[in-house]
Amino acid sequence: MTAPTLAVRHRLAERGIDPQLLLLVPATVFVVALFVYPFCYGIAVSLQPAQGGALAAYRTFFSDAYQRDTITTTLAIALPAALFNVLAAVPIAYRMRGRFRGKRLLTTVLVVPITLGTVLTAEGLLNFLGPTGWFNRVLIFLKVTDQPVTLTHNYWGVFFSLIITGFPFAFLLVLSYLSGIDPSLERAAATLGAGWVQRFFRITLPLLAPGLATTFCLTFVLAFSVFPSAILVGDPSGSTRVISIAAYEAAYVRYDYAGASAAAIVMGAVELLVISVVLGLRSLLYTGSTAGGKG
Amino acid sequence: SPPDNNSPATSASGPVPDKPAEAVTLNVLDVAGNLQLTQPMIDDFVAKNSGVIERVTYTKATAPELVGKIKAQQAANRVDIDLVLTGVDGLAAGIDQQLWVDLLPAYASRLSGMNNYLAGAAAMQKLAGNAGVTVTYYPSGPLIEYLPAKVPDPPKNAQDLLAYAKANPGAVQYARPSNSGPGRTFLMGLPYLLGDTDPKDPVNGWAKTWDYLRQLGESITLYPSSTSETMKNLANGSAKIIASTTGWDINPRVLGTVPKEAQVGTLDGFHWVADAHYAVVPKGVSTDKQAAVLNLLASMLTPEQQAKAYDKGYFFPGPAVDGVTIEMAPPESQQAIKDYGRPEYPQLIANNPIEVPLDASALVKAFDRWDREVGGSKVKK
Amino acid sequence: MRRRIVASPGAWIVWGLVAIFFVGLAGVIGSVVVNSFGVRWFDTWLPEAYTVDWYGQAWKDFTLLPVLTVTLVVCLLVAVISVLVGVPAAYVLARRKFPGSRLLYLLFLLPILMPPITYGIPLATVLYKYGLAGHLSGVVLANLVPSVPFVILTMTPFIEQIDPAVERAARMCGARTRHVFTSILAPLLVPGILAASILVVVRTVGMFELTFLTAGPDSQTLVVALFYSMSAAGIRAQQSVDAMAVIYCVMMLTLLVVALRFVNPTQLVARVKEDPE
Amino acid sequence: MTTFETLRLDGVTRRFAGADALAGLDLEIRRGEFIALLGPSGCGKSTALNCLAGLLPLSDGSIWRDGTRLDTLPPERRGFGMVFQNYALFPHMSVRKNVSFGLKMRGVARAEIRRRTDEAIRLVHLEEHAAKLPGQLSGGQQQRVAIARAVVVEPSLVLMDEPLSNLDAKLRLEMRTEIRRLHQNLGLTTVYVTHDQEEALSMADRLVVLRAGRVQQIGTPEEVHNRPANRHVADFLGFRNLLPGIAGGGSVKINNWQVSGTPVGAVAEGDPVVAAIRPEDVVLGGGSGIEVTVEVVEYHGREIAAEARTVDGLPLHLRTSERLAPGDKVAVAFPPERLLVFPA
Amino acid sequence: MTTFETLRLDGVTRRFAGADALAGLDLEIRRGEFIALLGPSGCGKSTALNCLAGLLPLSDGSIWRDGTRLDTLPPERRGFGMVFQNYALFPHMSVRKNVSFGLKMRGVARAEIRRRTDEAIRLVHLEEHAAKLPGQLSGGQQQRVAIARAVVVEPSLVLMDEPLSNLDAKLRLEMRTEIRRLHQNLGLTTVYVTHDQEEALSMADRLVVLRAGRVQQIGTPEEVHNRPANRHVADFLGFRNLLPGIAGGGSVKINNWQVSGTPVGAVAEGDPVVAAIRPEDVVLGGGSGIEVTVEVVEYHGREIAAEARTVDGLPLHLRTSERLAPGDKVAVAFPPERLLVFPA
Ligand SMILES: Nc1ncnc2c1ncn2[C@@H]1O[C@H](COP(=O)(O)OP(=O)(O)OP(=O)(O)O)[C@@H](O)[C@H]1O
Ligand SMILES: Nc1ncnc2c1ncn2[C@@H]1O[C@H](COP(=O)(O)OP(=O)(O)OP(=O)(O)O)[C@@H](O)[C@H]1O
Ligand SMILES: [Mg+2]
Ligand SMILES: [Mg+2]
Repeated sequence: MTAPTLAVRHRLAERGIDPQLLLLVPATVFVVALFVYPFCYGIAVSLQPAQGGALAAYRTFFSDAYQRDTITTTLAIALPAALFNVLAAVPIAYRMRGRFRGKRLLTTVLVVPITLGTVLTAEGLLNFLGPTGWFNRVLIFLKVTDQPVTLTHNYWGVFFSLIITGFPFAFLLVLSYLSGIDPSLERAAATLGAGWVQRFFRITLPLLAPGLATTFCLTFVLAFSVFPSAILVGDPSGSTRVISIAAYEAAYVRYDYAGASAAAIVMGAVELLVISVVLGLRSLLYTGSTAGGKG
Repeated sequence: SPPDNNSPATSASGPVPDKPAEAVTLNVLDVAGNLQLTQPMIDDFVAKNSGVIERVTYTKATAPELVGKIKAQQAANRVDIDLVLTGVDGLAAGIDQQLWVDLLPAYASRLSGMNNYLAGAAAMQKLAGNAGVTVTYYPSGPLIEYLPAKVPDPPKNAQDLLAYAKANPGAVQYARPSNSGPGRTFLMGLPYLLGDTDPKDPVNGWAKTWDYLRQLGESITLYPSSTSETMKNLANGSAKIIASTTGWDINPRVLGTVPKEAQVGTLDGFHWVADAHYAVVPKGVSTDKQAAVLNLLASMLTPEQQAKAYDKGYFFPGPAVDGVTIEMAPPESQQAIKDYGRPEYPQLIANNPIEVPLDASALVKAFDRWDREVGGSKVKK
Repeated sequence: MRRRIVASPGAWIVWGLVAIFFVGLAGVIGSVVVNSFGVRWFDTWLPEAYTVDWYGQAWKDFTLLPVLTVTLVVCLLVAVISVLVGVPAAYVLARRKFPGSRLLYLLFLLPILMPPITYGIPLATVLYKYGLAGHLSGVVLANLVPSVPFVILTMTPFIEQIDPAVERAARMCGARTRHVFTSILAPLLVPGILAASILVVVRTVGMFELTFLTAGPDSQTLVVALFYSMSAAGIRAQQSVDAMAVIYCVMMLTLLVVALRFVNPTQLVARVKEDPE
Repeated sequence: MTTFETLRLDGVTRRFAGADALAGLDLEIRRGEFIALLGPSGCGKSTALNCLAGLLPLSDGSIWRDGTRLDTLPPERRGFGMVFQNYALFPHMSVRKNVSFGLKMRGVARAEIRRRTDEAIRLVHLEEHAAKLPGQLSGGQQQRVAIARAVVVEPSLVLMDEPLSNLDAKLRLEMRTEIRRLHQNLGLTTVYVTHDQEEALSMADRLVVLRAGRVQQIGTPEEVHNRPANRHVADFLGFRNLLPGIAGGGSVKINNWQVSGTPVGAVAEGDPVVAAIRPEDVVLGGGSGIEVTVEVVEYHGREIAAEARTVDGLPLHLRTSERLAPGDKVAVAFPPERLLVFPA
Repeated sequence: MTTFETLRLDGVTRRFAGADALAGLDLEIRRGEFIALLGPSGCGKSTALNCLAGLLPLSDGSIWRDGTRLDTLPPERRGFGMVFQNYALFPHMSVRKNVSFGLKMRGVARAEIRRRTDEAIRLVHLEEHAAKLPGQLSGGQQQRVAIARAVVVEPSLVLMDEPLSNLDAKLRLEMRTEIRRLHQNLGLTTVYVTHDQEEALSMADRLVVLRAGRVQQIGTPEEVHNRPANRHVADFLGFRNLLPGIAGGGSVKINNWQVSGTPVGAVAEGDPVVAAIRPEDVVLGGGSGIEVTVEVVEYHGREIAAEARTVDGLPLHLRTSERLAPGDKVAVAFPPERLLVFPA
């Protein structure tokens, strides 16, 4: 190795470039080959509608209130659902971070719903919460109500299905992230007079926050692309007409691929916007080792 | 290079031989639930003609995704779906995207069964243009279905139905038309019932229909997103009158999703809006395989094979060709129809006009308008 | 007195929520399971009579055995490959800042965000061109597109949590990058890898569009069959669909329980630092 | 702040997987006392502190503050401060935030927090590093943050687990003085774990010597230093020369030479005993001495530490300011009041 | 194993956020040498070790092994061993696995791994704890695992960052001997960071004294101990009495008394100087002495450390075996060869 190349290496290493970056290669190659190229093609399609100029598909999408409103509809479903999932997962995971008998069983049971699949969830919700399902039967039996409560084929049906599939997902991630935090930090806080509320909010939560941000992003993405349940347990032409339905109809009912790609790309862009905000906030947080000293 | 929209590869051009050079494996894709009726026909053919078709694989999917998949294959010049069984929607989408081989009129001579179509089936075949071959057919609906115990005095006409709905909010149900056969049959049947100016033009000719649907919608609490749901609701009592078709009347009662005692009714002055399933061949399938498909289709259009289409009332009656009676059907079929069929159907079919459904683009417009104005405008209740 | 018996109000709320969740879950699963065994179930608390016929029928109708096998193979392959490809990338992105790292991160985010509608068909075309689609390999590759980024995104916080000093120590012991991964990072990341792979498996099994677009007649997975049974035209007994959904769920559950048996998610990175109680 | 008069540990026991890490510790701590826990590595010192702080549940025994039972109280309600052996700094907080954390928890007024935090940071000489995160500090700097964090809240009882182990000699001396000064000025009670005898001897009012989870001796520094309760304590406290012998009336027979010493504990004639003496107490020269050969010499600044061997092969550690070289032969003597005789 | 003749550090510099943690370290390490890095907390000792190990990229300078440049080589290719200041044990591996890890990485045969691992564990007295995970060990036990892990591979260069800081005196002495013995028997080269002067003086062949990232002095223990290169080194090395004064021909004027001392460095008459002497070098009694009043007395086992004050208010640290009490007045004298005079 000659001196100049050494010097170059040196300087590159200073800026964070060294052979370790090769570890990125497989994933990058992968994504570029199998995603970027087809995706660019998808964008190109969205810019080549059957009639109109390059942006016609987007213009159509945004000028039609029925299409445009799908964005807010989707956000109105996805944001609360993702938030709820993450916020509910945190206290439960926090309660379960120590050791106790039956923890494994409880964890498993809490995680079970991710195995249900959309179809079972939808079927189950329709059966269980439907007008003559057990839920309404119990309510009527207990005389809480005399008319069945409508919880399916509307906003709530979709919301519940997102919780059933999203909560375990969030819980699993949060529990795992929590377990990576050194418990001696909380102990240290306790000796400094911090009760559990303060320990939670000042020690655990800040250390967990980067993980929570990621969890939120992932549950949000899952919720945002809600499609089967929006149709099966929702009200697909009204209150749960989410953007993926708009894209689906464009592509598969009207065979308007430009419109479909445009809707889908708008969908991705909205997600990206939300996620960029969250990840941007995340980068302001402390990320790094959660160990508190030596040993 | 990116897949090209408009010139799917046709590596397999040239004349189609009478028989494949050697026995082929056929990949069949069903997007219409048609195999329920035709799989026995195909299996029978393969069993008897192993020199033509060695093996058949079956794949089932929903119609919309079909187009994407075939486009992808054609763009890459590797089509591995040899025969598609589809309803009107998939067929039209494929025609629109130029996915299908024109089997007609080139090979009409090899499909002699086509000369023998029932009148309704022949009309449906016209809708298919040169690409599809009608394999099964039924006049469909619109019918209304109810439990006699709960609806002792069913509505007799469209206005009755509306009045009934107003009197019993939530009692009338039909599924979202774009997700449901009976739903769309009801939608397409209404212009005939109400006497709209152009029953084939949902945009300009359906003024009465849209008005009616809006009014009806005021007393409808729910548009389920599948027919099964409406059936379930009928069974459990949360809906009292639902839209139905002949097949959806008989088969669910056979399966037990709907009580056997459920009854169907018709509304005065209704026209049948027929439905059919088609066989199509994607462009890019080799001539050998095309030959095998043609052989297979010829066999499927014979009356003895068509009799299998009676099934358990799934697509009642089912056969597309004339002269196929229930007595020719397999015994289980005969038993099911005997137990659950309705003696009045032959009469109703014979005595009411049979219309072809809307073409694909008109249907899409109708769906869109329904979604916007009927389904979507519904305030949350 | 080891543990305070009287739980705080906070604990009551949390366990109350858990209980409500469980009741709802039991209702949802229970009603599907009961229905799948029911002969007829109309407006009553329980079905009129019971049968297992729906399972037999679902099994036959959808030729479930090969479908199950394919599903299993596909999702295991996808999980393993996406972990193998994704974790090293996540490692670099978590540990290192270099020019363009943010851009790369964004690039890895996109496949999760973009619905398959935008790239599914061209992707299938590419895979068909190279003769990969129509077989298992195509299905696996297509499913890797959202899975690899998914693993990257999930694993990044896990990797950030690990003290880099431990890695340095391994290097001082002469461990090459490969060994650092296999001997140090992998065991420490087990909970994360496990969580990520479970989620990847679930997503893969549930990924309808990409699978359908790239599957051949012999490589379709359960969800394709299931989605079809749910959404396709035609008449099907509700119970049969439910039976199918139960079969699906049982299969996933088996996978999950097996995964949790081998690696307990509660036995985690800091297990040794936990309270010994 | 909960003050107290006495803190009583009553048979405090802690088991890990069946093995006693701490067995039956009885101790009464009076207000204002400075107690040092001393003992070999792994003897249970940190365990004792953790039990006291409430971070480890007791396997047995109880802890009482004046009349009230303490061991069922969670750590945050005990009002103690602690310097952890592994620091346990909050990695996401700057030095300043780490230090002020306890004050915030106690709801101290903002200006007061500022003042006291600044003072504590100044105390440990980290003014320049106040804005850094723990991960950006050197080991010794981290340790000092841990000290500052514990003392800034002026707790009624402060527990320190080897708080100076990573500091250099000069700083250590300084910190020692500061800790004593805080202890006195604020009237704190301190329990201090150290492995450094000099630290223990110079700082504590009372020493508790542990070994394998059991108390060996409790006493003032002078008592413990001059009169270790048994051979283990002696060994631990720098009696490097432990010579096995047989007790004879007032003297000990080691191999074939006779030396006189001070018996500690019950030593009867003819018993096997161990005669113990510190290297620095061995006197060089003097005619009556035992002749030894110097083998290894270590330079310790002003002094020399040497390893020598008697003619009959017994090794002997010496410490002297005389210049010795390996191979030198010197005569040594044992002052009887410095040679302690323990039962073997 | 890559052996070498010399290891040369050439202006090795490491900056953190613009601040030099280590500035221009030049050092040549010969094979078999035992080098101690000494310096106050935060002076850059760990940084130097990390640079040498390849764990921190250099901001400047280079490292050479014989003729080949080393600093671009990743740590695992350098073949060094290291004891980390914060141990950095593998939390998921038992003690035994931690120790044997390096051997496994080097592809040593299984039987040999077993033998050497057992031996290393025995060396650090952890036989009973071999199956435990690091989280189940006491602080000192963890530190010993770190030592065993580093030495078991017998690396050509072993870097130790305060390896004995958490051990008790007895064990520390023992480990010191073991480390020296290993160093000699295996012909290792050792760079040893410590904050303990005695340790540095007794173990090292050469000392490197750092302050704020810069080398202050490099020399043998005796040189450094007796002739600190400047007042900072002196201060750090136990010259607790640093008395400001004015140089006069051969003597120093401190306040209004005159003492004679040994000048170090360029001291011209009339210059402001600092006269430095260790507490233990201050001689008590003697008529000619300066009278001081004892203020604080600390008991240190055999000796007493006292703080006294001259009549003109100058504080003075003493160390003596005489019994003093606060308030005592004694006369002290400074042996001129022990009183070093540095430019201020
Ligand atoms: N990542 C970092 N960012 C900023 N400053 C740092 C970082 N790491 C170390 N420093 C600073 O560099 C200086 C030298 O640190 P180093 O760890 O080398 O000290 P040290 O001599 O080992 O001290 P100690 O004896 O306390 O361990 C310290 O002042 C420290 O605060
Ligand atoms: N979680 C645990 N599981 C099993 N044994 C443990 C655990 N924690 C501590 N021990 C054991 O208990 C004993 C006492 O540990 P402790 O930490 O109290 O020692 P220590 O006196 O503080 O030692 P040091 O001076 O080395 O810090 C040790 O032998 C240790 O191995
Ligand atoms: Mg300890
Ligand atoms: Mg250091």
